[in-house]
Amino acid sequence: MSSVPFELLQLILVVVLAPLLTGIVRKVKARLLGRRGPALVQPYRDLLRLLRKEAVLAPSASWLFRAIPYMMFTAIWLAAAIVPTYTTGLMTSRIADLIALVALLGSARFALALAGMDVGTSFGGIGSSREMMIASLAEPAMLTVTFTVALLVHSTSLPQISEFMLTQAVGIRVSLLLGLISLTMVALAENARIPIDNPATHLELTMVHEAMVLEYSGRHLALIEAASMVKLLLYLSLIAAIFLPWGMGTEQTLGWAALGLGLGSYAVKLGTGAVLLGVFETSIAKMRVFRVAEFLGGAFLLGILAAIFLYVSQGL
Amino acid sequence: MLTALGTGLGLYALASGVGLSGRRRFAAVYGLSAFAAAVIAIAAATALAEAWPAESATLPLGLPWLGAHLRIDTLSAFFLLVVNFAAALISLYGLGYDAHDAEPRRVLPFYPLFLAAMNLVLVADDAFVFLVSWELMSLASWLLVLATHRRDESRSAAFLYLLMASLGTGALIFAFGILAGDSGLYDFAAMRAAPLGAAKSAAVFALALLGAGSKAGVVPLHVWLPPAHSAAPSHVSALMSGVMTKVALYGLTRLLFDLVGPPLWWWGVAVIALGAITALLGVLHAVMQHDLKRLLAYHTVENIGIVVIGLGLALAFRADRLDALAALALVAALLHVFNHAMFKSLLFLGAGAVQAATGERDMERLGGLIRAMPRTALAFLIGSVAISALPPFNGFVSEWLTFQAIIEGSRLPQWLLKFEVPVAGAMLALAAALAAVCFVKVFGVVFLGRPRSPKAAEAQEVGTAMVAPMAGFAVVCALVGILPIAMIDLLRPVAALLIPGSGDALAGSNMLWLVPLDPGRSSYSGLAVVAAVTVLALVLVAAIHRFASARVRRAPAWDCGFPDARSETQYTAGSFAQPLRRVFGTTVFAAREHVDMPAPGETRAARFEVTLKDPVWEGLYRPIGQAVSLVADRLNVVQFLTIRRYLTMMFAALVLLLLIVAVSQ
Amino acid sequence: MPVFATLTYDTAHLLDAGMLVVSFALLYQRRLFGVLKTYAVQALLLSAAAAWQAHAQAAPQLYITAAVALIFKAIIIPLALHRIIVQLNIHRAIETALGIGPTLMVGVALVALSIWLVLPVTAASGALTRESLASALSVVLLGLLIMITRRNAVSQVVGFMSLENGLILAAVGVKGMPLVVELSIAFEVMIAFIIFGIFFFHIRERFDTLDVHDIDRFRGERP
Amino acid sequence: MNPVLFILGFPGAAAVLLALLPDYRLAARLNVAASLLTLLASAVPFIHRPETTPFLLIDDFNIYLVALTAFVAFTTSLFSARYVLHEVEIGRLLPRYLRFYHAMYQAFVLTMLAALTANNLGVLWVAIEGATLTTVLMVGLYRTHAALEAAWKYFILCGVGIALALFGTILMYLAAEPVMGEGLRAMTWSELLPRVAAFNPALLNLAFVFLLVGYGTKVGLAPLHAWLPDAHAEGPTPISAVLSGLLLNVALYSVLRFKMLLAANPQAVAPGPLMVTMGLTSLLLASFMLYRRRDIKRLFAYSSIEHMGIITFAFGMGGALANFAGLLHMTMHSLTKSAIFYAVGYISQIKGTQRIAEISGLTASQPVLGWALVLGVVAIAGLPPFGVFMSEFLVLTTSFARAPVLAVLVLAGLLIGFGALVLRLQGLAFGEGTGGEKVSNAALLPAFVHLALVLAAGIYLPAPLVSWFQTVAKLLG
Repeated sequence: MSSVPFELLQLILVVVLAPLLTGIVRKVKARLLGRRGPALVQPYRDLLRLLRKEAVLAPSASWLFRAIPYMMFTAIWLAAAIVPTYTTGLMTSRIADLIALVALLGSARFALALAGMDVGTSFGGIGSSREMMIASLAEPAMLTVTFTVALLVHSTSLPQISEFMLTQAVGIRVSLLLGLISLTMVALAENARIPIDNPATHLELTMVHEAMVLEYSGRHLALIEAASMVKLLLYLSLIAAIFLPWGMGTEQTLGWAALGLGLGSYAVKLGTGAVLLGVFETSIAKMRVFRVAEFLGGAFLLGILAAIFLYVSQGL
Repeated sequence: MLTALGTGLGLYALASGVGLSGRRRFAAVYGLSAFAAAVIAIAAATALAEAWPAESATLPLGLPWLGAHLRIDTLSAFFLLVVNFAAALISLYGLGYDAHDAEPRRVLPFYPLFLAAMNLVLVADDAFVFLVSWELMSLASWLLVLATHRRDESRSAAFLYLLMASLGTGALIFAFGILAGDSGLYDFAAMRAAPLGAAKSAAVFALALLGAGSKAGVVPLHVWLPPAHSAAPSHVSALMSGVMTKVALYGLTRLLFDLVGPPLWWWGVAVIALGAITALLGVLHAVMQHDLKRLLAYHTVENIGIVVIGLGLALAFRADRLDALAALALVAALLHVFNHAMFKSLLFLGAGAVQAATGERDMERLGGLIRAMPRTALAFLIGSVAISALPPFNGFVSEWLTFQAIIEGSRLPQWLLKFEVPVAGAMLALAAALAAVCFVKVFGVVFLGRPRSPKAAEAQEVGTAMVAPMAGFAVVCALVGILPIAMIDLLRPVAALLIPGSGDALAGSNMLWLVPLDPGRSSYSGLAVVAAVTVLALVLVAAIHRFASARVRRAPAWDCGFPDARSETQYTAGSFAQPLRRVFGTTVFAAREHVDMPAPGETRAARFEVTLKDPVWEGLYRPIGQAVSLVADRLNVVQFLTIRRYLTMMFAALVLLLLIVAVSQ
Repeated sequence: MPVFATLTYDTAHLLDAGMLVVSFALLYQRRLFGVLKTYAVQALLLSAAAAWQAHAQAAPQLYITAAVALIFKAIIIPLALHRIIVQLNIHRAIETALGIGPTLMVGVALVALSIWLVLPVTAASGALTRESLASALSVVLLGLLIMITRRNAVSQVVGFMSLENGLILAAVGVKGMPLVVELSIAFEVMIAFIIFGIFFFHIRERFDTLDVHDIDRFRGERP
Repeated sequence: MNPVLFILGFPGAAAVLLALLPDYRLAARLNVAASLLTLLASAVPFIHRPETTPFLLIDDFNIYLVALTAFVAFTTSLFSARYVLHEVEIGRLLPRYLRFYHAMYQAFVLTMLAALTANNLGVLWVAIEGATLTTVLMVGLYRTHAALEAAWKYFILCGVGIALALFGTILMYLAAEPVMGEGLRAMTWSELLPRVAAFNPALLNLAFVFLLVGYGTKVGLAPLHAWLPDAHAEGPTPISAVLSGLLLNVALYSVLRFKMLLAANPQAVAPGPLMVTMGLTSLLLASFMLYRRRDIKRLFAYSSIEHMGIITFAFGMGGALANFAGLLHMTMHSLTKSAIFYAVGYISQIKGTQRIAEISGLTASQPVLGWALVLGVVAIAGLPPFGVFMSEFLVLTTSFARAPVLAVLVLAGLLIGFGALVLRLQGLAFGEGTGGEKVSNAALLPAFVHLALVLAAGIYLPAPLVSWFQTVAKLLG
């Protein structure tokens, strides 16, 4: 059976689900704070509204400023499509392994940081500078997690990792737990969530991601917002694919039956993740920017520890 | 192949002669150089692609009883390709850059000489020819650095450079001394044939690391590199950073993989550690740096570190007879050699274009050049993405392969290596991420934003002669990133030569897929990424413009409601680096920020100053310098004695020698 | 003729030993004129030794050496130096860099060293025996010692000439050494140069009178 | 007739003639002509090797040294002609001094050639002594306070050295006499060499110590070197050139002749360690001393000490390759250092000073002169493709294989000295120029010819030279 429809499904799925995921997180947070909160579909409405507006450009904005939203959105979109969601059997997932995935996200971030510098304002610079500082620590932390997994699976290919976790009796391992914690910390940082950054704030001196995209408006802003949403989805999918791959289909089971199970379990995982994220964000305060280095340094060390624990548990 | 080489060398000699002739015939010098480089590069590429057998020749020059041995095998051919391909484009750039050069007549005679010397190093097949060319390369580049001799810092950079280069040559002389033994068997064939004991081969290893490492800029021997590379005229900087460091790595590879015999596992430990430290320290330096060319030079240190990690892995795998993995690591390292030559040359040429257009190297006085110099900016952007190891460009491919080799490090039996390799991998990841930070800074501050000085505001795009070579490099960066198989094919014979029995390296790879070991495990497709992103982005643009909105309005920047027309309010390179300076700088470089705020009522400007100290300089070089100075001061007393005291010295010498004779009888 | 052979040997040995003793006397002298006189005595002894060797080896050219030693070294040079001292009004007391006592002890050590060095030389070395070689070597070394322990230029020159006496002594003692005359004359030329130099450069007290510190500052070499 | 007689005869006759000739301009030309004749005569032994006589000897060792000496003497006379005329113009030298100067120049060349061609140990000694006397007078030629002091220091120290060398010569005869019998044969080098194995080794050792210290003083080995820097710095620059280019070589040649004798006697103490020690001491001392030099000629004088140290070290290490390297290095140093002094001579004339701090940017203000200096220093610093690199390469590789510690010390000394030279060179030749007249290319021709030879030797050595070197290297043990 041709895999093309499934590939396309994957591609569309990640884009379509992403705003909903953000909506759920916002809803949970509002409820926990005692507000009613916006409707779950509010993110879709926001995006559509922005898309229809005209784009306002500063006189000093260059062509890069206009090109970057498209490039980064598509890069993140592709990256999200690479992560196995409901099945491990897609060709898309082989385009890039875990390392290349991190790098692809890196390219997107590189572009966005340049956009922050493009207009030549002080806030754009603050945002880019801090974003890159955070990324420079988060990226290696994520790669150490990758190493840990790769040491266990002997592969960095995501479908293989998922299948390995599904089929082998891996058991609960200290190193995997450490890896999970580390990856979660990275995910929080990369998605500009509390305690690293607050996606809802516009308090000038503490914002990071929002400062960087301050000059964007209209369709460009819509793309950037959408990209952030897809990225959140990507990270949740990634955690699910590596640590909780249950319910996923494989290349052999690629078909409508497995699709149901795969999609169902995927939805459950995403929903749970969104709720947990909402709960976590309401129960913790944002930290100072320079504490972030320590936070991510911790993630980095946890990643290395995970690798070393793996040797210990495997008896070298 | 030898014919092509001979032709090329002859043309270089001719070009050097033309350069020496006094009048400024720059077109002839650079034209001939470019042509010679192209001839050799094409021949080398053909030799690799068609797997020509090694060719050798002996000329009646050099040491009289030995002759000058030359030999081109696949390793030489690969490096010939790297050196001459880059040199050809850089020479073309020289045609345009010459007009911007302050004292071109100090460049013209030595430029072809430098190229010729690098070529000779690569084909030398005996220790004497190798070292003569090696040191000639230093000599020529020293003179090229001194082309900007009127600046004090150029002279001190040149001095330090030549001194360190000679230290390295000294170490290599010793290494060859051990390899050749007492009898003077200086040709490489004899060295390969003569087995060494463990102690001797370890000594050769250490000396080779010291000798080639000092030329390549491996920490702690890197201190000369940034000042020297940045002091030279920009196209020469490109040659030194992009090309000459590769020749140094050739020396290291030739010695460690070919001449010294089978490696010991702990060599890998040492080399990987040095590589990781080099990569990290280099990039940290670069982040703190605001002089554009010096920053690029520090990135050379970083990238050398990355290559050295790969070579170290290859050594470790080979010592443990994991030949397929060794071949993977070696291919990764050599591919990075090629890639770095491409993007670093591109970046230095870009920096040269910026300097030619604005007269500035200080990033704090640049900005907004993307509007005045769009073509240079695009090329520089591609270089920046490539060096940051981001897809879809070439830098990513080689670093990805290095990571793949690192992940296989768990197969090494030694505990030390098992632990070291992931840590080195983590450091490499950190270095790569920091490089991205650094190049956001570079591109953002130099090309984006608004001009920070009048010169930057008045800049104009440089001529086609300068843009075209940059475009050429950019295209190669993209091509190798998208279709790495083209280079992998050329590298397979090299891996087969140096690691016999490794089989076909990266056998599963093809046009679409890059597969390090076997197809199921890990894969990457640059072509697919580029195709997908391009198609999706085009669809997206079309859809949004068609169905949503395509309107654009120009309005003043928002800037949270505080827009300020003055360009000083922009973020600068210094402020961009501040978070990382806080995180890393205070511990590694003892970074201190001094704010000198005038008291209320005072009218003077406030001053902000950052001081950094290089730990290697402070901990190693300064003490050595002080010791030499102290000894020189103490010994200098001998110049100012009376005749009677001199006679006493003579008398003492005589009595001492007589005593020695008396005792020995 | 064993008796005669012994006589030849003993006389030569006696003269050699005499020269060595005079060297010590030179080390011991504190007055400039005393040094000159002692030197003249050494030159006389040298002349006698040369003449005796000329007789013993039946080498008539050595008579020339003896005559040169007698006329030039024992008479002309001491007189010339005497004149220089008077004319340039040189201080007559000797300044030593090392006390007389320690100097003598070093001298003894040098003689011991000479003997130690010469010990392995077998007696088969013809005319000059172990002892003679040892005394010539000692005279040379003591001459050098005089040069470095005296601050006065004149006494340093005397040390140098005493050193040369040791050389000539060795040269004439060797059986049938050719060119001795030529060599010794060549050497005298150098000695003459030095004495001329002292006079020419007006070196009153020491070689160092040309004040080294001043000159170095003048040259720009002093830091 | 023996061609050596011409080699010695031309300078001898010229010395007498020049002493009688009052016109200094003509004298300068005659000086060049006589040197040229000597050079031509020195080529004859290459075609027809003369018979060995009791006093005269041409063998593989000195055949090229004679030619080298005559060559450097000739090129220096060319340089000297221009140099001294300028000195007279600015009133630094009086014309009547020049008469004396030219006569002494030829006399000096005579002594050098005599020392090289001497087959008799006594004649060798007399020649070296004569060289001392002639050069002392020329070092003090300027009659300045500093020049006189330098001359005096030179005279006293070398005088003592010469005396010790004579004692060594006597001891050598003493050692030879029981085997060779009385008379000239026992002092004739070519007769001694085949039979030296039977000599008393204890005497040979003793003799060698005196000869090493004696002639070593003239070589400028530390700690016997004190005369050398000042003598180079205070005399006229042509004299500095011949001191470094000829005298040091000839003195070293004398030491080596005796080393050959020792090498041929199996029981004698190996002279190697003594020479290695002195060579190393010279190298290390000189390399540190280079840093504190403020006078350009004294700087290069210390560099000569450094190189004599390297050469002595090489011969001390011994072995075919190291000896070959030593011989090559002698030749290269002679050519290079004299070329450097030619350049330095013009520099100090143009700038009116020898102080390094007052000279800068020569390549900018006097390009040809500046680049000549750069090339010279690059060559002497041991950078390829100049010949010095080849010899240093051989010394370092062979000694590292045998005595790593010593080799490391040598490398350390070389690098330290290298640093000082490059540092000073950059100050002298680069940076902003300070004006001054230009020097014609013809004036620098001798320097460029020397450097071209050094360059050529670094790339290609002619076969006869190599075979001579190899013969001698074998004899040196």
